[in-house]
Amino acid sequence: MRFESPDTIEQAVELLNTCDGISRLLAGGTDVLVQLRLALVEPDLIVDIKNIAGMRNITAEDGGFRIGAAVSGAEMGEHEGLVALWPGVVEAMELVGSTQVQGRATLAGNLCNASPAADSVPAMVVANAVARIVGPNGTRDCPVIDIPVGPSKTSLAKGEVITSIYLPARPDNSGDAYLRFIPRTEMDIAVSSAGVNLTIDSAGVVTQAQVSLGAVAPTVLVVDDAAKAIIGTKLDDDAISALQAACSAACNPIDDKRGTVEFRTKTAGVMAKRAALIAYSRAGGSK
Amino acid sequence: MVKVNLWGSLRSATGGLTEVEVDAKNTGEMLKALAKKYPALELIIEGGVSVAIDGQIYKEAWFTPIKPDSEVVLMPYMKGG
Amino acid sequence: MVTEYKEGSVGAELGQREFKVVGTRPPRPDGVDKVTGRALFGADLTAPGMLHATILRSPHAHAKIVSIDTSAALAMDGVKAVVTSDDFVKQGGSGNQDTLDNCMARGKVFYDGHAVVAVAATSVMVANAALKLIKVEYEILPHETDVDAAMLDSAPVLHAGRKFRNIPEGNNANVSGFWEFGHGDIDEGFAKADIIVERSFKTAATHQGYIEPHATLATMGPDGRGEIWVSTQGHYMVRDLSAAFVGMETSQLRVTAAEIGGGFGGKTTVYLEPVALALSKKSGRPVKMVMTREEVFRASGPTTSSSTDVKIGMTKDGRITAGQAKPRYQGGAYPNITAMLGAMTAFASYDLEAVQTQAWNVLTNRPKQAAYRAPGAPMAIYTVESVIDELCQKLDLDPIEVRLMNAAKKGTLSSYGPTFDEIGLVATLEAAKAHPHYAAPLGPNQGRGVSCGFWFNFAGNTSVSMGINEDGTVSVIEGNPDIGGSRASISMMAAEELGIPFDKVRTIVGDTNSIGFNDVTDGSRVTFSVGLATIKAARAAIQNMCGRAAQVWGIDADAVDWVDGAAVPTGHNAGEFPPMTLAEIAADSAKTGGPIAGHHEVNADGAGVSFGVHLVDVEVDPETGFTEIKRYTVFQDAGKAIHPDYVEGQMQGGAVQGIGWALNEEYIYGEDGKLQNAGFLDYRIPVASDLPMIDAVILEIPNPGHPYGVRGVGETGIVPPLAAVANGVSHAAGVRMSELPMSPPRILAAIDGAK
Amino acid sequence: MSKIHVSTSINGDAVEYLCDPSETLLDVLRNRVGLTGAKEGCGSGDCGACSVELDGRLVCSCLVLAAEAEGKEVSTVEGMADGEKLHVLQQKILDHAALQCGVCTPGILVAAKALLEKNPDPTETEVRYWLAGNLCRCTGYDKIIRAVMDAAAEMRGA
Repeated sequence: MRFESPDTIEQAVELLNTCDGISRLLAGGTDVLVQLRLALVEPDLIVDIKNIAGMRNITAEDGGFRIGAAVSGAEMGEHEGLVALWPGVVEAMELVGSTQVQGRATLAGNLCNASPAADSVPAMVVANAVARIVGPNGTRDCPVIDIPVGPSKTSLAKGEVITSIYLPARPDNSGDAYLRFIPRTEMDIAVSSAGVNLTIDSAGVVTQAQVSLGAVAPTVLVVDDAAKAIIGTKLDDDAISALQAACSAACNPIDDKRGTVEFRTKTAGVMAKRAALIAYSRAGGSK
Repeated sequence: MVKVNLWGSLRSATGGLTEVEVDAKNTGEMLKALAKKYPALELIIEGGVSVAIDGQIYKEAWFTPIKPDSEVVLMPYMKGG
Repeated sequence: MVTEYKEGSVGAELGQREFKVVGTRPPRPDGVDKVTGRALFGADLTAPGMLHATILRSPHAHAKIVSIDTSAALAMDGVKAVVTSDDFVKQGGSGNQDTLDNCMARGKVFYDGHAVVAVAATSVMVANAALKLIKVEYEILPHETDVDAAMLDSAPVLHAGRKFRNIPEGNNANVSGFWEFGHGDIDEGFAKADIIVERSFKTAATHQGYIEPHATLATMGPDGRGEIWVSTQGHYMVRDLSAAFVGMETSQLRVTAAEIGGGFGGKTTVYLEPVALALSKKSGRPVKMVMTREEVFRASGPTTSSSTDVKIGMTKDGRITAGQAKPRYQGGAYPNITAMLGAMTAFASYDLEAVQTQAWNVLTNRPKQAAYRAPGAPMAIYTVESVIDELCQKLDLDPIEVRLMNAAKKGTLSSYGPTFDEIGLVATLEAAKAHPHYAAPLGPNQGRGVSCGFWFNFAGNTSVSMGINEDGTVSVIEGNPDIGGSRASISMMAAEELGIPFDKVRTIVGDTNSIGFNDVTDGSRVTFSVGLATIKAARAAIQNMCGRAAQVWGIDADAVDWVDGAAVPTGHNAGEFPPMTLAEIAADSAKTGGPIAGHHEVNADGAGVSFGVHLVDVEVDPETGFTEIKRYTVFQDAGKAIHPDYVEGQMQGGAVQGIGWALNEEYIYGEDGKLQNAGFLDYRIPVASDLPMIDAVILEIPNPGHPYGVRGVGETGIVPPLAAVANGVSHAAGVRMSELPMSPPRILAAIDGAK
Repeated sequence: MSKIHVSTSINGDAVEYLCDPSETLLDVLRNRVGLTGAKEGCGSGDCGACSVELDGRLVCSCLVLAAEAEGKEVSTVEGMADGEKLHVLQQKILDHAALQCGVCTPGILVAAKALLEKNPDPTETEVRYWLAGNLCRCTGYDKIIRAVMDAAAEMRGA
């Protein structure tokens, strides 16, 4: 195994693109090192991107924030502007692993690991987050939702590297939230999860909303029916029930050691309901 | 003679009895006498047993005296964690 | 002369004796090493020229080993030795042979993770690469991991042709043990009942979950002499088994216990040690072996999983008329006695006219179970305490009052045979009843659970030696690895008996060549047995010191007493001499006859049983089945608490392990017989944020069998939480839970099922 | 397989080592540098026994490649005491008997130190969540939480 720590993104892309064997990108390393340890993967090349300029920065851009691919969850949580703008995305990222893991784990890494249960992804999806990708053919932007295509599989081509995630500006009176169900209070992988992003008008009526679910399908689900159920409402009980039902109806989970189909289906709706109420409150709505 | 209480599943070795009598003044004599009287108990005793005398459990203590009116219970060998 | 305390009359002594050191809370002697990172645990040890060894493990749950070809691995650069079961000596007793076969599979693999070949090489990386070159041909056999299924006639047989003793007709060949206990006429008892509840329960296998994986370092030279350094609960056990397995005499193997990073029963046997020794023998170099966490879960002892039918009859006013339990435990591929202990303990808390328990141990394709803190008792008592709770609920009776009404006390014929002496259950229940926790109001979706618990506590073979140093300090050697602060409690008892300050005593755990034999640190035996031997060793030293003083004073040894750390004349008639302190006597020891020491060796008895009562408030989220522990209080009879901090620590730690067992911990096997959650990510032990403070209330009901009244305290704490939490959850969720763990999917399914 | 040369700082001392690309910082601390205070309980970031600070950030050293430590500052439990004087947290762990076997203790200490540097006045809940990645199987956490709260109070007062 070769370890490289290039100074430029071009060098990183070149290394990955010319590697004949298995290569892995190293940002926070909290997934890659576990895979190495369990011999789930035996890469020929590891490329550490943390020494590349800009990878560890959070920068304001067009009213939103661009988050470098090597920014840790802890650094996101310490960034007041980011926390104020996208609290749901930050809280989702901060749910990944322990305090120790937070010191290393990254948004881009959580995305590229392509776990159906990744905590940050449902939150990024409802935030319309966009990944910036540099590859052998130049730079492109891609909505976060299009990156994972199945468990442990992404749409990234050989040699492509996510360099940052962009969280856009948002209208006033908006709020987002992410909730997951785990059997303990910490240290577990989500059994089901939900992200909600919404905007309300001065009367407290939801004018736009997005709802996503994690861990209930091979990739994150965007549940338009759930969003429709609350748009035009003040999140009254009927609207909430409709959202919950729409979420449960959209689920397509598996039975495994972490939960049953029935359990995931039911709790995904519960998480969405509770996340919607938090998002609504963050948007300034009162019930 | 001392009365010895056996645990229930030893009935098969004593012709259905869970209380038997042997002549013994201490635990060592008691175990030997039991094995002699009920040969099917010999392997079980060799495999390891505990003996409770008047409520006190002994693992291996041949010279612990037994009074004629003592409560004597043969127990399996036990182990903790 | 030395006052001779008679065992059996100690209760009286306890009442009179004012302790100076015992009952205080001094800092533990190994504390600074452990907070600075200096303490050396099993994996921290190295030796010059050391090799590293790793193990090839079975990928199958059950298979015949057709052939093993290690030639390519042996030919690899850096590989120094390879061993298989052929490299070990066949054992006489079946128990030892099972342990050996579990260390290295012989002919068949019985579970996913069973060791097949070990390789020693210049690095872990090289050893692991070599494992990939080993060709093992397997003939895959059908497997079974469930206890009830393994008892069916259709189940695959693990040990065909092997005969097990005392198995009644009608059981299949996987039943390796059957036991029955009880007294009274069970049918008559049930006939007297106003209400009878019958219920079946299941509990999952749980792992001891010590944070330190198994680790050992072994060396053996061409002279046939060996050394092992190891993280273990019993280095004498490691010595005896390892020497037997590689075919050497016990005296030629010296074993030193490293600091141990948790055991809870799981380190009371060998896994790596004989293998490392055999590899060292073959390679001529020291060999280190450290399990990965995955190996710990796949191949070291979890406890048993269980399936139990319980039937209890009660009168309207709460008197139990009869109790019956039929526990069936699987403990993996080899016989064990855990089901028996379950049957013995199930009804131990109660004074019953009619009680019957029958236990089956069943072989399955899972790792060989190892003892886990009060082995067998938590799951058995869980079933009984759940049914008693349900009876109280149905009869609208207070669960503590009912337990008090039926509680075992001095003179009760126990459910497992003997009659109880002084025991503390009633006092413990009264303390729980009177505690503010029991009267505190509950919120919505909350429930309160109560459970009693019992454990025997054991004693056993123990040796202690102490030297009185010329500067007036004392060096104590004991032979039981210190798993939770025992060097502190042993030093305290030595200081107490000698009448000197705690900090004048240093206790170490000696290697197997430094003192006589010691049983394993298990069965909550150490503070009791080693304490007993320490007190007696101190008395031997005191007798010697009184003799020295008598000689100096020119009076009879009989005329010298030992008071507050000094020899004094017994009275005016003996002569007028100022007290001669331990330090003064020690300083002149060379002139008065030579070194002063004391030692004591005993197969101790009289450990004294222990009872606990736990109270828990839980809140269940009716939409997710998530259980939060809101409040937890432990009441336990500790006998005399030598170091109350560490007694509380045992009670708190046991409670939290039991909470984990109740709520989330479980071995999960797939249809393929492979363990699916061999890591701390999905084997979910409680984390700090899962818990409230655990209040610990120590009751001191002296054990008549110990000079200071000590009872074992280590194990009882894990017994009540299973039922306490289950009863709390059942009340909070409004539905009776009968399967552990009560993971959120199970609770939610039960809530939805009850609608 | 060629080794990587790394220059780093460990507990304030300049340290150089050669490591294999696949070795973790934990492997190197324990096997090459001789600092065995950090323990391997799982190798997967689930137990926290290997906690160290890397450039002031709490991490699991089993989830850091040794090569990544180039030019960084590593702090381990061995660097907590000042000569003979124990860190307040170390003393409080002893005073509260907040350890039984002690194998998780180094990780707990490093993690708690990182907490109190960031938040000198944590609530019990904050301490519990911060330490959720440090498994302890012996104590039930009760005495550990009390020790950390007490240390925080003393450090605030000092």
